[in-house]
Amino acid sequence: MTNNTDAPRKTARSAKTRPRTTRPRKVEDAARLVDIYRQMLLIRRFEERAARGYTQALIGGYCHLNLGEEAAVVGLLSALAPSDYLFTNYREHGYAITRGIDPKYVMAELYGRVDGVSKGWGGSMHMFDVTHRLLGGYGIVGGQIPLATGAALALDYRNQPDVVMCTLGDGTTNIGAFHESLNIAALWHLPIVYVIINNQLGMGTTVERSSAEPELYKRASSYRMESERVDGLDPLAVGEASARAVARAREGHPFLLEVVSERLRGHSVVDPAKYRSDEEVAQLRAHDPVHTFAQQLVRDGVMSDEDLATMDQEVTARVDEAAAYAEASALPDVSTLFDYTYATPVANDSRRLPGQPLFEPAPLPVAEDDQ
Amino acid sequence: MTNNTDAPRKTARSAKTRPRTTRPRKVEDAARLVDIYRQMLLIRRFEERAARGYTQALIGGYCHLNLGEEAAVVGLLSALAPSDYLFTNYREHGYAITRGIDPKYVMAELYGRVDGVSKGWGGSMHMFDVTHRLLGGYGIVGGQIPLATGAALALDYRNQPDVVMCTLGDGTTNIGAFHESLNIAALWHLPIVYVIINNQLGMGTTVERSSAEPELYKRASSYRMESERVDGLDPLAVGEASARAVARAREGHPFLLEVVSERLRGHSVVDPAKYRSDEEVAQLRAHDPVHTFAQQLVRDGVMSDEDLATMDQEVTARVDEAAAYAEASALPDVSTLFDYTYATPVANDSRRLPGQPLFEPAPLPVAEDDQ
Amino acid sequence: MTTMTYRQALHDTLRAEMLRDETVLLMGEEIGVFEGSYKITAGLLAEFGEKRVRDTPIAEEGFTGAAIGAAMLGLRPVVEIMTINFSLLALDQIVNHAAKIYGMFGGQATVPLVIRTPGGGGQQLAATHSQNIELYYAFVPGLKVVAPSTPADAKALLLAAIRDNDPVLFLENLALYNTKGDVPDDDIPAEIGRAAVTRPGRDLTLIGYSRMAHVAAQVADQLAASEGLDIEVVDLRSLRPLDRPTIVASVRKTHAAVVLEDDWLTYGIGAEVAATISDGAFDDLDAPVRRVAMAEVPLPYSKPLETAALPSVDDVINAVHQTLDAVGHRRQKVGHD
Amino acid sequence: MTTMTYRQALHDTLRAEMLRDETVLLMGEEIGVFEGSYKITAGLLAEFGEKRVRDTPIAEEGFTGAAIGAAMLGLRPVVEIMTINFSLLALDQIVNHAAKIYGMFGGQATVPLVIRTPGGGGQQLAATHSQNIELYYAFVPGLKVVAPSTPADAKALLLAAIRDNDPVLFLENLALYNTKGDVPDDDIPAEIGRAAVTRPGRDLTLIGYSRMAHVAAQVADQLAASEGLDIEVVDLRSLRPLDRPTIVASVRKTHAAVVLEDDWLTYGIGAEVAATISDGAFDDLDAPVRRVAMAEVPLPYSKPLETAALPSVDDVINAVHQTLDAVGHRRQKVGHD
Ligand SMILES: Cc1ncc(C[n+]2csc(CCOP(=O)(O)OP(=O)(O)O)c2C)c(N)n1
Ligand SMILES: Cc1ncc(C[n+]2csc(CCOP(=O)(O)OP(=O)(O)O)c2C)c(N)n1
Ligand SMILES: [Mg+2]
Ligand SMILES: [Mg+2]
Repeated sequence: MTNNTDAPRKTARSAKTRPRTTRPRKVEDAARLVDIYRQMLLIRRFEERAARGYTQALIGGYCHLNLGEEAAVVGLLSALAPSDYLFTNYREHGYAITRGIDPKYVMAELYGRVDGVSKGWGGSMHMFDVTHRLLGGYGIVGGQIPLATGAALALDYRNQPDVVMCTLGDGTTNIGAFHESLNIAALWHLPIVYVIINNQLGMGTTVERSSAEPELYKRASSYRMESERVDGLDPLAVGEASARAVARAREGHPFLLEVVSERLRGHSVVDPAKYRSDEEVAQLRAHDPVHTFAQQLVRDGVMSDEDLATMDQEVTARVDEAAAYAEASALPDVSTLFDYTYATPVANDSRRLPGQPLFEPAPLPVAEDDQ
Repeated sequence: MTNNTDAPRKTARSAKTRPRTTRPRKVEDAARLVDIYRQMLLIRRFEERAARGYTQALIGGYCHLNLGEEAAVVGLLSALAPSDYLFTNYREHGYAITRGIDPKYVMAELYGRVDGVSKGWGGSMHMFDVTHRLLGGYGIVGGQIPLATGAALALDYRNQPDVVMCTLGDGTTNIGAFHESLNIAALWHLPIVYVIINNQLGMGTTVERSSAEPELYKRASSYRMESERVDGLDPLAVGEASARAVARAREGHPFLLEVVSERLRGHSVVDPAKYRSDEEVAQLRAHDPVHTFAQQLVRDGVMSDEDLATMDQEVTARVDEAAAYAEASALPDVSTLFDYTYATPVANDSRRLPGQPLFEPAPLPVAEDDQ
Repeated sequence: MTTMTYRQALHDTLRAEMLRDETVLLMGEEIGVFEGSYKITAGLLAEFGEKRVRDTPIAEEGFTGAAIGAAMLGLRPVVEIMTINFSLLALDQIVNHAAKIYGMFGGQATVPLVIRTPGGGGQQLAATHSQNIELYYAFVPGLKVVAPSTPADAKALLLAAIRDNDPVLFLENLALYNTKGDVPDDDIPAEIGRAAVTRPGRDLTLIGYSRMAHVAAQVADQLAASEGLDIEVVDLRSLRPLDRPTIVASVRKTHAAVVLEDDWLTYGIGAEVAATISDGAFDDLDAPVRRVAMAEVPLPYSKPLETAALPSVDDVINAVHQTLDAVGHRRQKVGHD
Repeated sequence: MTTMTYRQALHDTLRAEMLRDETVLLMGEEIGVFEGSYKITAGLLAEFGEKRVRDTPIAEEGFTGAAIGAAMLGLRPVVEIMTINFSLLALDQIVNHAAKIYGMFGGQATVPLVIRTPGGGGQQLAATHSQNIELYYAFVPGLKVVAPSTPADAKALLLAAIRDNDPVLFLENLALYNTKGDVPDDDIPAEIGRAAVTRPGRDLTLIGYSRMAHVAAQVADQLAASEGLDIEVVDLRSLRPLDRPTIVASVRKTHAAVVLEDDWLTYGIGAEVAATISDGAFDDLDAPVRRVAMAEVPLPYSKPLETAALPSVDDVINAVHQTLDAVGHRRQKVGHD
């Protein structure tokens, strides 16, 4: 009855314990590999462009990028059917475009334009597209987890065959909503895959300094939930793990998947990440999932250096187009400010701008000497 | 890297899996055994008296009893030094008196009198006594857990040798604060023992219907925390487990101890517990920890039936005395209503009763015809 | 028309809506096997089964958030939070999520959710279990907040809340559950955002909601009988939106107002009501708007202290008298009226 | 006297208090290695070490509650909650625990805790990251709430908050961090519960706090220069307790008031201020109290919408003009003044 854990308190940095995919892989369809690479590269170039847009003050607010997480994003979403649902957090441009939303609408959202996926109301942290079943984009750490759990409940309630995928960061596993939600999902056998994108940092806080059990997938055992950890720099490994998890969820077994990944830059575009050593940064560069995968494709003869360059041009052009589209899109009109407070119109709703009085000035009392 | 849990979803009722203490026990000092019994009996009679006081409308609000948890309470507290700290929840009369607070002050609190441990401000759910280092008594499920964790932080900060014990219910393990706090305690190596009093029910909801991992001590593994489960009907077993846990905590290893217990009556005194079958109730009676321990003492020749009866008279007299004291104690004076809003007096603090105006009526304007 | 308790009206309406619309489901702690802490959901688990009457773990944030997510996919969950005090644990999900989802995503998803929860002091539940914090919801654009004071309104507003496509905080009150009244047998929802003049009068306006609308009606009756006073009573019914026109129209007529509330005075719901009157009826008001509210302390357990801290009928009568005195003196002076 | 930013004043005061009293410790997300989301705590981890500058997991409820517990044992934790929006997650610990512990246990334990947190919109952070919900704290007896608008007050109020034996919510503002001002070199705490008349005047009272006290001062200067108006400015500084006497005394003198706030109008902080004035200065007020506040919507990300929703200097100037117009007409009529 004793559950003794005399493990050394300071565990190795999880980066070092990233599971390596060494098992032999069956020959992959070249076209699929090329497509995976294209998706990864699109995220890469899109995010670089977003960073530039931010510097140019075309994008405001907070802006968190998926740089370093391209393999994770592409691998994860490869296992979802179009009818499945995705909930994610504020670091989600890559998810939006990989889910199939045209990058121009995602960029337009960043620019705060009416053609943005969320009509300019959400910005970088709040991408939403009901047709692509991307249900946000949430800025409150952990806020998406109960929502996603409830979406899975609705699917189960209606006997729909779809599943929900809900991504979250490593730091997010320490918040109450994570615990409450996973317990509910496991109790009620909901069709949901929770995915921890373990990029090994909150903002500047490492997993080891924030999670007492830094092997995060193990936390599933508190809910008798199945779980797995996978190398997030390998899109194929992630894709396979994601497929396994999604299959279990579709059978009514919620799943916790940990994807060990990297964050190539600061927490958001304005963070210089001074808390990282030069050595660490060099290592990150060496692991860059986009470069690694490109090299692999060249080595395996799937793409030539020239192919890579051509694709880069195409992808870059697509991103440039997206930026041009965004810039040409209109800013929302102030008259629309009160359009989305309530879905069901209601009596006495306030539609006052800050300068407007609460009551139209009563007809001023007639001055006495006028009488 | 896979953590497959294909355990059957419906586990046996944890009551049935209560760990039985079968290991041979060294001969115990008879006086100690008698004392343990006396403490258990005091809780029993006190709680019965409290239930009566409630029916007589001498006690108000919610009133939750420790009936069925006497062995757990006495066993747990036997391992604490007087200088250690205890945080608990709304079901805490037994903890207060076992911690050494005179029952008359506890009863006076129930009666809402000035001599109550919390001067009548707290009532049944909010017993507090700084000299006995009982730091509440909290009515919000899980609310005590972060507080207790912080108390342990203060002890660690000051290098004090004391530990904190924090009790909570089985249902309480599903709330976010549990997760957040245990993680923090484990990360920071705080001197704290979290104790789950698993009486197998929230209000009417069983552990299996509320916790996806119903073996609650296992949840410690999410934090690499040590943990153990013990039979909560056996005060000696609880005492030993508690001592082990406290010793670990004193060395800076937080501990999660699950005490599998019973709740003999409804959730609170007003709950008739209709959701329990007759069979279940009969079983509960058969396991009654006070009766069981008494029988054991008689069987082992430590006490005779006569001794038991004498002790019962003494204890009952003590409880009657407590009730008499409580009834004789004064009700707080309305003039003290504003005494405890702030510890540091502050300008412009409101000390207005509901009937008082915000501004003393301005000297009324002199009527015109008076001019 | 049937006479029934506020509790019964809630129960029957929940049941009727579940029969009418199978996307309506109930979620909350102890609402099934235990039949609800205040027995509003008694019998519904037996009738509708575990799929539609869900006992949740003690995890206010988790299950409220799950209800929001389910609502985003088109279900109509009715959540019970055992008392409004515990809703603080779900506040992030309600304020940062339920209230924001429609706007933040440009109108792409709705959250047709009802959160039922009782407030109320006076039961000796002490500081953490006796609060009236409807303000936390009434303050938030994107939420709607209703607070029925009668069984009839309990029914009509619950119908409205369930059928509305926005998140609605439905405020009940421990002290009202056993009160009785006539309830129409029809199926007509109330209009959210509308107050009601529940008693017309000319001498002064008493304004309240939930339990204090009840108290207002009581005081008006009593003062009519004992002193022949003709007091108008406004029951706010909807805290968000707040029906300013009805409030102001009443005070423009009566020239005086007393606002009743069970929450703390400073920054309480009554502050907005008083500010609204002072603005909208500025030239018609003959005395300061008086507020009768809870004393600003963590509510003690002990009965005499608790009683002293909560607004009573006598407090209200006093405030009415003092306000009418002030009106009289000012009218004399400026020759108003 | 040294000129410095609001940020610097906060930083230096935290540092000085840590040097002075070793029971003072800092807790919060990313305050150490990352040096704080807004860099208030830059350098303090290096200087004081991990024991006194604690990076916490992302667990607002857990670490805020832990700080409360540590305070109960006599430490003086200063918690940083990254923005006030995230404080909703800790609200149960703050409202149901920190604010209640002293009273609920009959005065046996104190909670000498400071929670520092910035509010503020206008940074395109969208609906969930741009709220001003200080109301949630200002409403609660047992808490104290201060809201400095200048570097000098940031220092003096932070000194007061840290040395106070009650839980203090210390409201900062994203838009103020880079503002500059003179800061006394002394070590004298401000008095909590006191507003300040930061500019005397006779024509009208402008009342604000935090960023809007700043805007009020700006408008007063501008209108003095452009139109020769003599506007009095009241900076509330303390939201709980609210300094009613100072507010009312000012309006009794000026006979007119405009209240500025960055939160939503209905039920916002300004509602209490307006209600207070309308009551306490009833016979002296020559026009309705005007409130300038945020539009009641979930704040959109897109710049033009965000700008339209937030109160601007022009909005304030407009409100001042309209109020003075109303005053003029009423004075003509009733011959007041
Ligand atoms: C409740 C809450 N607390 C704090 C923040 C501020 N914050 C935004 S992102 C972040 C770090 C999250 O780290 P992680 O979960 O690892 O995700 P990552 O950013 O690395 O993808 C923090 C603390 C927030 N948005 N919400
Ligand atoms: C946050 C919160 N939610 C709900 C409640 C109502 N409530 C009081 S006790 C209780 C059941 C707790 O069960 P458990 O943790 O097993 O403790 P036990 O009462 O069995 O000792 C509930 C739901 C509360 N007090 N606080
Ligand atoms: Mg991370
Ligand atoms: Mg229990």
